[in-house]
Amino acid sequence: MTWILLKLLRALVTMGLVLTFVFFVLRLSGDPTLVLLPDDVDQATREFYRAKWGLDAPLWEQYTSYLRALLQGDFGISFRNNIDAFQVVWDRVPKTALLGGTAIAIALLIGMPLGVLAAVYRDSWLDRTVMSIAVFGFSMPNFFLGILLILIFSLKLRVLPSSGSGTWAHLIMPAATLGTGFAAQIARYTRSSMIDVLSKPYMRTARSKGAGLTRRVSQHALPNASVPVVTILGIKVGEMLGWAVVTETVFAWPGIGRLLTSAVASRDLAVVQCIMILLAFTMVAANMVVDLVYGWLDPRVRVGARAQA
Amino acid sequence: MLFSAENLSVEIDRPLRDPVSPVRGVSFSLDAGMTLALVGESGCGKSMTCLAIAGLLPKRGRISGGALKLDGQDLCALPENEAQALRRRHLSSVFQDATGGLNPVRSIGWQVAEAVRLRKGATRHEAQAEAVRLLGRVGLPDPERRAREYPHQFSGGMNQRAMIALAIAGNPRLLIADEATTALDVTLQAQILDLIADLRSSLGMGVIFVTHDLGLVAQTADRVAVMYAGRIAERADVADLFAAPRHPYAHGLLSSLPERQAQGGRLATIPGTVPPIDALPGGCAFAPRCPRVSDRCGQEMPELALGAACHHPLPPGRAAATIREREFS
Amino acid sequence: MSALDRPALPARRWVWLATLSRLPVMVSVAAGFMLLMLFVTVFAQVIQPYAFDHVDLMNRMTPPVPLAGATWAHPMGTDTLGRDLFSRLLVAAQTSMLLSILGTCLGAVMGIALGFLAAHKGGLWDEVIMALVDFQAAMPWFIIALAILAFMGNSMAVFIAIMGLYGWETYARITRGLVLSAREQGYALAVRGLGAKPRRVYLHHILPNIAGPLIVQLTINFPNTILFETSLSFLGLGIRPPMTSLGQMLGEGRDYLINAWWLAVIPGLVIFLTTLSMSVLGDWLRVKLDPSLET
Amino acid sequence: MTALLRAEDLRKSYQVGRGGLFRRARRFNAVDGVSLTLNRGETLGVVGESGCGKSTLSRLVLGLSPHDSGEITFDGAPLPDEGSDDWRHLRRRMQLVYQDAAGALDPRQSIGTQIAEPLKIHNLPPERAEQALADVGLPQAMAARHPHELSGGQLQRVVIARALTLEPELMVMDEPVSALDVSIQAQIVNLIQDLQQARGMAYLFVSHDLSIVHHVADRVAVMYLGQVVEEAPKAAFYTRALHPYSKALLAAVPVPDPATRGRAAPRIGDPPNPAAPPTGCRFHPRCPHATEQCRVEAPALRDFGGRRAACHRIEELSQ
Amino acid sequence: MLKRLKTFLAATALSLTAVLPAAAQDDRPDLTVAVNNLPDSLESIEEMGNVAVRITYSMFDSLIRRDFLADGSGTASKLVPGLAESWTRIDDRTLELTLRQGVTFHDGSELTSDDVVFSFNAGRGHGYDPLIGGAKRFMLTVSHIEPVDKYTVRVVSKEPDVLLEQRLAGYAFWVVENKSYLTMGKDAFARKPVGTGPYKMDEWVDGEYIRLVSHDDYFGGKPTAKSVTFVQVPEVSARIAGLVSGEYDIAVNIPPDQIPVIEGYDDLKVEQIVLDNTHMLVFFNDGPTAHKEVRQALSLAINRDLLREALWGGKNYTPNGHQLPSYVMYIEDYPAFEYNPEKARQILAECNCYNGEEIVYKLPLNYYLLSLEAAQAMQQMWREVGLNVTLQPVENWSQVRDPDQPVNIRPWSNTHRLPDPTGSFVPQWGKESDIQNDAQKPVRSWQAPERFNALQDTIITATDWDARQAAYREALDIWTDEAPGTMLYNPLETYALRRDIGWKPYALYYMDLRPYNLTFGDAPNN
Repeated sequence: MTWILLKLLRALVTMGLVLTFVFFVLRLSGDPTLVLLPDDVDQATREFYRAKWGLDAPLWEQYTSYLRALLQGDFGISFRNNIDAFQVVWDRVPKTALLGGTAIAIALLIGMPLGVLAAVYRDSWLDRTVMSIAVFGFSMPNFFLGILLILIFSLKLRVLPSSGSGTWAHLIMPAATLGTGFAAQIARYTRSSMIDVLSKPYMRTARSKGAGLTRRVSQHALPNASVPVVTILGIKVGEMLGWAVVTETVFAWPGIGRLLTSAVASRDLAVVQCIMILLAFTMVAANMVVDLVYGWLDPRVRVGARAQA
Repeated sequence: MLFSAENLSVEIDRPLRDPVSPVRGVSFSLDAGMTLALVGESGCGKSMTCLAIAGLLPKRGRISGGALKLDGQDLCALPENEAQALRRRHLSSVFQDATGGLNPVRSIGWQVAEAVRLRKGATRHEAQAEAVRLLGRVGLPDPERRAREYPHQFSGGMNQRAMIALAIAGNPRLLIADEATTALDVTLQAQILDLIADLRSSLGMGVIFVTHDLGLVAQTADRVAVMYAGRIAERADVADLFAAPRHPYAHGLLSSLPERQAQGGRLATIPGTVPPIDALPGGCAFAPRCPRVSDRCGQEMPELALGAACHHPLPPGRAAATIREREFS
Repeated sequence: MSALDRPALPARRWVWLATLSRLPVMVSVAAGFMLLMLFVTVFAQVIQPYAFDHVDLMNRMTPPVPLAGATWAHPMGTDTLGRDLFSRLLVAAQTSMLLSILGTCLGAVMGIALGFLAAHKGGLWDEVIMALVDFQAAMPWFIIALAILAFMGNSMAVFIAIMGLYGWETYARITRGLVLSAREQGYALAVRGLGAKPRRVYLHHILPNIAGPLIVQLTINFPNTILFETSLSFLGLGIRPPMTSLGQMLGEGRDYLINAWWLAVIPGLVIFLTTLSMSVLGDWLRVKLDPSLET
Repeated sequence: MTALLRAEDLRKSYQVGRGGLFRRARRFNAVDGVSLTLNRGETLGVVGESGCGKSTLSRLVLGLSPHDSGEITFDGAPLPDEGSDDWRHLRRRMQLVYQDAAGALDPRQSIGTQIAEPLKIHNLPPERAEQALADVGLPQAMAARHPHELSGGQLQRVVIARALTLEPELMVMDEPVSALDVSIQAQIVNLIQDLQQARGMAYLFVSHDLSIVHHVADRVAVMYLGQVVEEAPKAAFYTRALHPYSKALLAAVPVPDPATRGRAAPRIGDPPNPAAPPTGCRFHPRCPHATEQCRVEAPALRDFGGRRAACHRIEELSQ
Repeated sequence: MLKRLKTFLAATALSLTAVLPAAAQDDRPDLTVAVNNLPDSLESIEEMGNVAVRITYSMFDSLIRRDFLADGSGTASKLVPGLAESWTRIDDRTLELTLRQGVTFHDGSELTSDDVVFSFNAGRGHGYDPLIGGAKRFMLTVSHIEPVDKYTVRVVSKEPDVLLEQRLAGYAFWVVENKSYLTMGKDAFARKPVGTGPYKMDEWVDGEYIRLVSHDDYFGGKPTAKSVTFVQVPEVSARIAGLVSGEYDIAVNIPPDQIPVIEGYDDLKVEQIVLDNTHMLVFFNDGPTAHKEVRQALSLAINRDLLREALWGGKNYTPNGHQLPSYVMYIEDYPAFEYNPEKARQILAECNCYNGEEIVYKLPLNYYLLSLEAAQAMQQMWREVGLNVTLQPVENWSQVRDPDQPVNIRPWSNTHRLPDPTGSFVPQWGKESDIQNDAQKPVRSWQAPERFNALQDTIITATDWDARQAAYREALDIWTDEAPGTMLYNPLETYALRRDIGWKPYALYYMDLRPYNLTFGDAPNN
C-alpha cells in the first residue's frame, strides 16, 4: 500500500506545483478587466469588477484564498458569464473525452496490430510498408491533416461535416486527425517492443514447447510487449491533449481545447485555471492508471519499482 | 538407437554477405538413457547444433545438409509441420539462462501447464495438476504455492528447476541441455546435474549435454564429441577421451586445465585464438594452432576416423599426462 | 542490465560519413531536403525575389504556376495582400527553422547539463532535478505555452524561452540514465580507477560514448519542436505578422482554403516534408548510432 | 614487514529498492565484517559463489567505492578519501583488472590511446605504454586498433597492460579469466603469474573457480554472504578444509576425471536471498551439521594454527 | 403633423404584418446560423456586442422599431410602430406611447405598461446594477419612464431631446417581462430571457450553440422557422465549409475575398450590406504623434480607395467626415478624407518635427475584420511618405493600451447607433469620451480645443436643427484638422446563405428573422 500512498503524494506535489505555476503565471500577465469589460468602461466599473473577481487583493492573499477555495472544490466563477467555472469546464469534458477516446481507440486498434505484424514479419515488404506509413503518419502535422481532410471531404466531395459535434459523422474527421499520428507512434512502439520481446529467450522456450506462431505472439510476446506500449500511452496523453486543442480548433469541436482557446483569448482566468488543473490532473491520473495497468500486466512491478520511461 | 545426427550442416544467411556455416558435417548418435556431451569453446558450433536438432534455428538459419534421425525417422526429410510435431512430442530443451527463458508475465505453473497441454493435449485442469506434480518432481518445495509465483520471485536455481520441469513435461525421449548449468554456482550446479541424471535414468531419456566445462563432461557424459570450428574434432567414450585424447585439440584443451598441471607451474596452452567462423583456413581448421601440423593439414580436410578428425592423431591409449609440453610450444 | 544501459556502438564515429555514398533512397532524399532547408535558413534573404512583406494590393491571390492565371513573376502566387508567396515561404521557413534549431538546442543544452548535474552530484541535487523533470513531464506543456503566450503577451524572448523549455526533461532523463550507467560500468569506472579526474571521465569518455543516443534524441525532438512552433503560430500565438513562419502562413491561409487552397497547402507541405525528412533521417541515424534504441 | 594491504572489519551495505513513505529502504550487507591482510608479492585468493560480496570487497580495498565502516590501510597508511588528490596518486600503486575486459575499455578510443591514458593522467613518460604492450605479449600494431577488433583474450591483455603502465604494487584481479575460453584462460593465467614473478606485485585474486585459485593463490579466503568463513594457506585448504561450506564447495567442483564419478553432490539446497541473510551462522539453513546454537549465535572467525574458520562445530567435525 | 404621419405609418405597417399569410404549420424548417461567436449573456442592457444583438433582436421588441427595409436598402432609419401602436410628443421632454394590446411574452403573460416601466427604470437599467453601461450611454438624456395606464406610458428626458424617438428604437430599448426578471434575477434571466420577440430560448450550450424556438403567439405573426440555432464557428473556413456541406443555412461574417467562392456554388448566395459603422484609426497624443502634423500626414498617406478596392472588393465606402448619409442632418457637401502623399511629405518636411522616429501601431488580433491586412498595406503607404510605422499585433486590448509600452496608433470602430452625431461622434470623441480622458495613461488623451467641446454642448442640447448642423460642421472641421484619428471606411458585412432562403441584412448587426424578413422556398424578395 505504501507505494500507492507514495505515488499519490508525488502526484499531489506535482499538482501543487502545476497549479501554483499556473496561478502565478496567469496572474502576473495583466489585468483581465481590460479584456473582459468594454473598451470605454470607466475606472469605477473596472474597480468594481476587480473587487468582484478578487483581483484587488495582494497576490499572496489571492493565492491563499484561491487555494482555500480549491480545497472546498470551488474553482471560482467564470469571469465571462458568471457561471461556476468548474461547471463551464465540466460541460465540455464529454466532448473531449469522446474525441480523445475515439482517437486512442483508433490508435490502439490500428497501431497495435500493425506494429505486431511489422515485428513478426520483420524486414518483409509488410514491415517496410507499415513503417513507411507510420513515418508519414506521425510526421504529418495535425492541423495540416485536418485542413486537407476538410478540403477533400467537406469542400470538394461535400460528404462530411467540417465542424461541430452533433452526429457520428462529425466525429470521423477530428478523430481520424487526432488518431493518425497517435496510431503511427503506437505502431512504431509496438513494433520495436515486439522485436525486443521476440528476441527474448523465453520466446525460444515457447517455440521449444511447440507453441504455434499465433500462440507465441498472443500468449507470450504481446503481454510482454504491451508493457512499454502502455507506458508510452500514458506519457503521450499530455501530448495528445495538446494536439486536441489544435484539432478541436480546426474542426470547431466544442471540447476543452476550444474552451481553452476562447477562455485564453478572453482572459477568463477562472476557467483557464480550472482547465489547467483538470488537464494536469488528467495527466497525473493517466500516469497512475498506467502504473496500475503496468502492475497488472507485469508482475515484476513491485514495491517502489519505478517505471522507466 | 534413439537419435542420430548424420553429416549435419547448418547455414546462416547474413544481409549483404555470404552465408556462414557454423555447423559443418556433424555426426553422432545416442541411445536412450545415455548422455552425450558436446564440448568445445565458444563459437565452435555446439549450440547451433542443438538448435538445429530442436528445430529452433534463428530466422535466417537453416539446415543445409545431413539428416537428423529420431527413432529412425529423418526430421529433415519430413514436412515441416510433421517434423515439428515429432519434436514437440519427443524432444525438449533446457538452456543456460533459465530466468530469461521463462516468460516474466506468466506464472510458473501456467508455463509448465502450457507445455503439458501442448505436448499431451490435456485439459486445462489436468495440465495444472500435472504442472504442480512436475514442479515437485524437480525438487521445488511447496509446488502448489510455487506454481502461482512468477519467475522474478524465484532464485536462479529454482528457475532452472522450473525450466527442467517444463522440459520433462510430456516425458520427452530426448533432452537437450545447452549449457544448462553454466550460469549457476557450483553448489547449485552439482545439484541440478544430479537432478538431470536422476530424471534421465528414471524416465529413460537420452540427454545431449552441451558444455564448455570439461569437468562437467567427465562427471556426466557417457560419450563425448569435441567440436572445433563447426566440426567434430574427436568423438569418444568419456573414459577414453580423458585417458588418451587422440585429436591434438582435445589434448590441448585437457592439458590447459589447471587440475591437470603440476602445482605452481605454468599451464599448458594452445597458442593463438579460434578463427572466426567466416574466415576459416582451408584444410584442417585447427592447423594454424596445431603442434602436429604438416603440409597436408593446410590442404586437406581430415575425415573423422577412429574417433578423431586428424591427419596426425595421437596414438591411442597413450596417457595424456605423459605428453610433453614442448610439443605445444 | 537492460539494452538501454549498454554503451553505444563502438568507435564507428565516421563510418556514417563513409557510407553516405550508399544511402537508401529515402534517406538521401530526406537529407537533400534538409540541406535545402538549411540553405534557405542561411540564405533566405539573398534568394528571395521580393521583400517578403512587400504589399502589392493590385496583385492579390494570384495562383501558383501550373494553375490558370499564374505568372512567372510570382511562381508560387501571391497572398491576400499581393505579397510574393515564394519569398514569404523562404522567410517563413527560415524563421521556423531558426526557432526550432534554437529551441531544440536550448532544450538539449539545458537538459543535458541538468542530466549530468543530477548524475554527478546525486543526493539532493538529483532529487530536485528529477522532481523538476517529473513536474515538467506532468504539465501539458503545449497548453501551458498557449496560456502563457496569450496572457503574457507574445514577445520573441518569451516564445524562444518556451520553446527551449519544451522537451528538456527528456534530455535530462536520458542523460542522467546514460551517465549513471556509463559511469557505473566498464571504461568509466576503469578510467576513474586509473586516477582520472571527473572532468576527464565525463568529457573524454562518457560524453563521446553517450553522444549517439543524445543525437538520436535530438533528431526525435527536432521535428516535435517544429510542430510545436508551427502549431502555436497556427493558432495565432507564436510568430505573428508582420513576421511570418510556416505555421503562421498556414494559419493565415486556412481562411482561404476554398478559393486559394495553395496558401495553406504549400506551407503545410513544407512543414510536413521537414518533419518527415527529419524523422527519416532520425530513424536512419538511430540505427547507425544507437542500435539499442531502435524503434 | 608491514602488510601491503590490511582490512579490518570492513562493512558495506547497499540499499535495496526505494524506501517507502512509512518504511525505510531495506539494506543489503554486501560486505559484513571482513578482515584480511595481503603481503607484498603474495597472492590471496578470494573464493565464493555469486552474491557473496567478493566483488564488492575488491572495490572496497581499492577505495573505488567507499566503505561504511572498518579500516583499510595500504602500506601502513589509511586509504585517503575517494576523489582526493592523494587518492588519485594512490591509483599508481593499486590497480583493478576485472572480468569484463570489453567493458573496461572505451569503445571509441584506440588501444594505444587507452594504454597511454594513465601515463597522461599521472604525467609519466609515454614510452612505458609500448613496454607494457610488449610485456603482455601483444604486437605494437595492436595500438592502432579499436577494442571491437580484438578478441576477449587480447582485450584482457590490454586491460592488464594499461594497469601495468603505472607499475602498481597491488593488483586486484576480479574474475580476470572467467569470461574466457579454457585455452585462452590458460594463457592469461600464465601471463598473470609471469608478471607477478617479474615485478613482485601482490594479487588479490577473486574468483568463483576453485581450480584456478588453487593454481595461482598462496592463501585462500572463502566468503559466504558477505563474510569470510574460512581463510587458510592453499595447501591446507585444498587438502583439508575446515568449514562445512568450504567442504561443500570443494565437493561440488566437477573434477575433469571420469574416474571420480559417482561422488554424491552435496545436497545443501539453494542459497538464501543475500538481501535477507539468515540469523546466527549464515550457513546454517544449508549446513548438514547445524545445531540450535548455529541458528542463534553467529560464529566468530577463530584461529586454528595459521588458518582461520568461522564455525561453532569445527572441533567436533574435524575429529 | 409629424406625429400624425408617424401614427399613420405605424398603422400601415401593422396592417401589412397582419395581412401577411400565416406560415406553414409543423413542417416549418429549422434554421441553423453559423456565427463567429456567441455572447456570454442575453440581457440586452448588459451585452450589446455584435454577437449578442444578432440573437437578442429575435427575442425582444422595442417600443418603436427602426424599419431598415423602408427603402429596401437595409440602411433606412424610418421609425415604425413596435410594441407601441402610436406615440405623441406631449412636450419637448415628454413622449407618450400607446402600447399594442394582446401582446404576449414567451411565458404567456401579457405585455403591460408595468413591463415597459420596469424595463427602463430602476428595477433594471440605471437602477439595477447599472455598472456595465453599454445601455447607459444611449439613455443619457432619459430621466425616467412612467405608466399612465395599463397600455400607456410616458418617457421623460432630463433635457430637451429631439432624438428621443430614435433612442427608443435603438440599442437596448427592448422590453423584458417584469415578474420573471425579478423572480429569476439578472444572471439567470441573462441566460433565459423572457421577451416578446418571435423566438424564445430553448437550449444554450456554452461555446456550442444557442437554440431558439418559435414563439407561435408572436404579435407580428407566426414565425416562419420552427427553430433557429446559432452555432458557434469561429473560423471562416469552417463556417463556409459547413455551409457548403449543408450543415448551416446561413453563415455570417464572411470576408469579401470569399464572396466569389460562395457564388461559385449553385445553391448558395451572399447578402451584403455596408454597416453603420466606421473603421477608424486613433492617433495618440504621445511620442511622434503628439505633433498634429504627423497625425495629419498619417491620415493623408492612406489610400483609402485602394484599400477598399483590394480588401473589400470596392463594395463599401468611406464616409465624408464623421457622419453617414442616413443622418438626419447629413452634410452632403462635406469634403472626403484626402489621399495626398505629396502633401503629407510636405507637411512633414515643413513642420520639422519628425525625423523618422518609430511610430508604433498596436492592433489586437482577430478583432476587426481585415484590420491586420489593412495595417500591413498602410504600413507600406506610410513608409512611402517617410513615416516609420512598426506593426505590433497583440492578443488583446490591455496590451494595446499598456501604459508602460509605447503606442501611437490603434484601430477602432465607431458605430453610428443613431442617425445623428449624438449617436457616435459626440460620445466617442467628445469631452466625456475615453479619447479625451485616457484612463490608462492620461498623457495620451487628445487635448481637444475648447471650442470643439463647446460645440459639442450645442449639438447635444440645441433643439434648432440648423444651429445643430452648423455646430456639427465646425466640430468636424476641427476634428479633421486636429486629426486625433481618422476614418478608413465602413466595413461590408457579408452573409452567405442558402439560395432558397429569403432574408435581408441590416446596417447594424441585428439579424431580423421576423416573418416579413425570413422566407423559405421561393423567396418573394429574391
